[in-house]
Amino acid sequence: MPDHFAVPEPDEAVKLALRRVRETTAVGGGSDMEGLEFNEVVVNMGPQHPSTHGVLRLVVTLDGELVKDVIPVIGYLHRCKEKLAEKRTYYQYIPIVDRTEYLASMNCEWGYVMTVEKLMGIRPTRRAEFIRVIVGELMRIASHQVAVGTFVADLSPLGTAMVFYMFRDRELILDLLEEVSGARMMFNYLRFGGVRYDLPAGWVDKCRELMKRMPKLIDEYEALVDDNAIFLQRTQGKGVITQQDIVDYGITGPNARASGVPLDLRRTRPYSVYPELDFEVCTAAHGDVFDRYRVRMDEMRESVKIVEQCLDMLPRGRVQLGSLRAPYVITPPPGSCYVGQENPRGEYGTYIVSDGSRYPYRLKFRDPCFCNLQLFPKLLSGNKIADAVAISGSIDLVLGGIDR
Amino acid sequence: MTLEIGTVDLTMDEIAGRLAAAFPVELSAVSVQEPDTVVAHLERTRLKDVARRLKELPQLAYETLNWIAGVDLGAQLESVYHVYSWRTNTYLELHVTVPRAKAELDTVTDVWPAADWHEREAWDMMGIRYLGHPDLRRILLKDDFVGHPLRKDYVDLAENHPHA
Amino acid sequence: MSDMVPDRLKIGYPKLEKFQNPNVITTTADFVFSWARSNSVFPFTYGLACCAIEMLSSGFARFDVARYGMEVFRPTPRQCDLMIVAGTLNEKMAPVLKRLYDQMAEPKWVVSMGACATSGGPFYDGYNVVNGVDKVVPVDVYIPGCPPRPEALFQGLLELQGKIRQHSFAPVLPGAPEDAGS
Amino acid sequence: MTSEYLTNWLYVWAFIVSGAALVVLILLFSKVINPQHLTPEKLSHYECGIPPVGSPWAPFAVRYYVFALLFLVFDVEAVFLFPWTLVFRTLGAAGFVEMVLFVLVLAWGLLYAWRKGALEWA
Repeated sequence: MPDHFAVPEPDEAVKLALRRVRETTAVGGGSDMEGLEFNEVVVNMGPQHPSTHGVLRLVVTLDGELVKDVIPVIGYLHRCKEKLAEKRTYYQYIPIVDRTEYLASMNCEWGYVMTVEKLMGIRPTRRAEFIRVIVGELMRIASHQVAVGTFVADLSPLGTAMVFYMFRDRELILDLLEEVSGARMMFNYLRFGGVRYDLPAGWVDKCRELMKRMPKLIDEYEALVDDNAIFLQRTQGKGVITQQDIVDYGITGPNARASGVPLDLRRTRPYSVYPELDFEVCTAAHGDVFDRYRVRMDEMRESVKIVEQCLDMLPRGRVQLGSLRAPYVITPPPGSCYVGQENPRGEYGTYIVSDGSRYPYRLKFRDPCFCNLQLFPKLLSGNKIADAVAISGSIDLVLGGIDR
Repeated sequence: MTLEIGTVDLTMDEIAGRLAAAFPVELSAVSVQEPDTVVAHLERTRLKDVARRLKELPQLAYETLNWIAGVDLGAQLESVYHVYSWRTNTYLELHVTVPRAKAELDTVTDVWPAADWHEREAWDMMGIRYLGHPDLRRILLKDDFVGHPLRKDYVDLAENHPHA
Repeated sequence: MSDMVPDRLKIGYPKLEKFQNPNVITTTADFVFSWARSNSVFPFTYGLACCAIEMLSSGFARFDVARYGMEVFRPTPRQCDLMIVAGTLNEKMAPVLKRLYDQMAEPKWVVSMGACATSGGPFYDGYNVVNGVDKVVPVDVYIPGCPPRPEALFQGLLELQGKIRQHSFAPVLPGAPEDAGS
Repeated sequence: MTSEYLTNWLYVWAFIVSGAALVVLILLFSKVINPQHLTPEKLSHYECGIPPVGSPWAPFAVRYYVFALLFLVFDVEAVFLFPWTLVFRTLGAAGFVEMVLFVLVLAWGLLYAWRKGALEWA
């Protein structure tokens, strides 16, 4: 076995892992393989790995099948978005915000646009608020479909059938969003004070018809997997997030609600027209992998209800403050502010410091997955690898947001 | 303990008044930013014990750290702490300024464990060193990246682009 | 499709000939193998960013990349011969891309999907972004779009199939024009 | 008489030789049409694109051996089942009962391994 290649220097994370392994073996820890330099194996579940759903790298310390320690390494998709904010005007920056969390780009735009509106002290027109809620909730369903689909696809053979169902229905939603904004994934649709286009003719009926079908489709997903023995055995009781973790690490979104904490910014920090809509915050009790799946499925149903209510209450009127040819260079007054918004993965918001010029002075993203990912060492250690894959899939990470 | 949100309902001015009373010396320029944030400047050397006492305030316990942002104010660097109080369901934004030459601050990871990665990111991007941090490495950039890119005076060096 | 292929790779002789006896067909080994290769390309799941989601949804029911024989997405570089770089490449990921490209088995091709992989896209002036994958690995087909629709990805893949059909496995003798140090 | 006996053995040898020849041919064939371009990076083992940590020939947990053993037993059982299905009609009831006994014995072995906890990891 040719063993003499010049293997380049391991990087910091691997050195840290090897140092920890030496400490445990020095004190006699590790497994029962005596007389070996390392009792545990350090391996990279690297940036290119089918189960990490993106370019996340986990330096995993293994004792046979058991995961002893995990060191997440991120930055493989760092695209300098916060530095680019200083070179783009406020309008030019909207497409970049789309690409932070690329599975829910409409909600990301909403987070950014709300912060700038608060900075400028303007409020969008009422019709635009309703359109934003409709489009945002449609995006939430599509994002949950991808998240739950790829997570279940890793677990059981039935999961691959489920991911096919989910992507088939996601295409229906993307058709609707494409008719509204012209793009399938990167919409660039929201503006400061409203939305760029009004809903096309006949769109409301099409959307209402799809929302009528949606609950049946969601029942189809659940019928596939809910009573599947493999799926239940692999998800129940695994990777429990306690309420202390939520307080310590700032976990938000479905991962927090699955542990029984009713933290949903649409209710705890009402924005836009959510106070007028009635929907419940879906929570579950145990906070294990199955409950996170359960909360996401319930949230899809809630989003359907929200969209239907908004379609009924859709008022008439203009969709953008001022003329459609809005001034494309805005200069908000100096100052700084932060607005958090309920993204499918948690609290997503931008903190903008403006110095009165047309470029943001400093822009910081508060990304839910960045905070949720901090829990991995605590969550994955002590499980078998197969469970670690299930747990990391259920946390639902999007690396575009984590690496910014 | 099941977490409730917003059990204590105080108006923003009461919260600001209470905070100003609790930390007369350390906090300055306490102001209210509608609808839910108290903004305050914090003296650099008192960061650690203010953080600890903030977490234990009887009714205003700021138990969760939302995020830390490093901001370059030209002459000084600023580390903005954004903490959340579950009981009053409000935010507190602490601005801590640090001289540009000696950009060092005490770590708050022992008070809010969430600060671990946020401080590493502020170190990586802005170059604010957090003393006592368990594992202060670069988080987003390569280990051998030179400089801190989000500083206004960051010059794009060729050695940061081996694959230019 | 075939005008895009450089002349040196063009196979000039007739592909299929029929002799008087109707049951005998002659062709060349090049044609048969490259035809078989072009219709059963195994792509490498190398999704980086948003384009990866479009690549993913092109593999499912509505767009169905299986029509072109490419639906078997392999996660390991050993078992695949087409690397679709879908997303933004940054400095930290470039050595990983180079190592994965080296570990792929010959003959291998690279498709650069999306504006980010082709030239850095909307993040071209980022301090950490590599402006284009061709600075790291030789690219065969570039696909514009941000993200390109699955149909645009398929057009790129069809262009690639045309290029694969021109591939010849005759040994390149050192010093011959084709042996440009490849 | 002996020649007829020999010809029977001839079939067995023909079967073995053609099997081996097939394997060798396929391997040789792929060597011919594939361009070989062996570089050190290509031969280094794959670890998700990161320089590999340690050598792949490092020792690993002994429990994997138990799983490998169990797999081997039931794989061989499957090998015996396939020819049986071909001649299933001609054997009649006796053949069927024979095979059921065979499967039961192995199932008993699996049950024993299961109870002894060989299938559990820790």
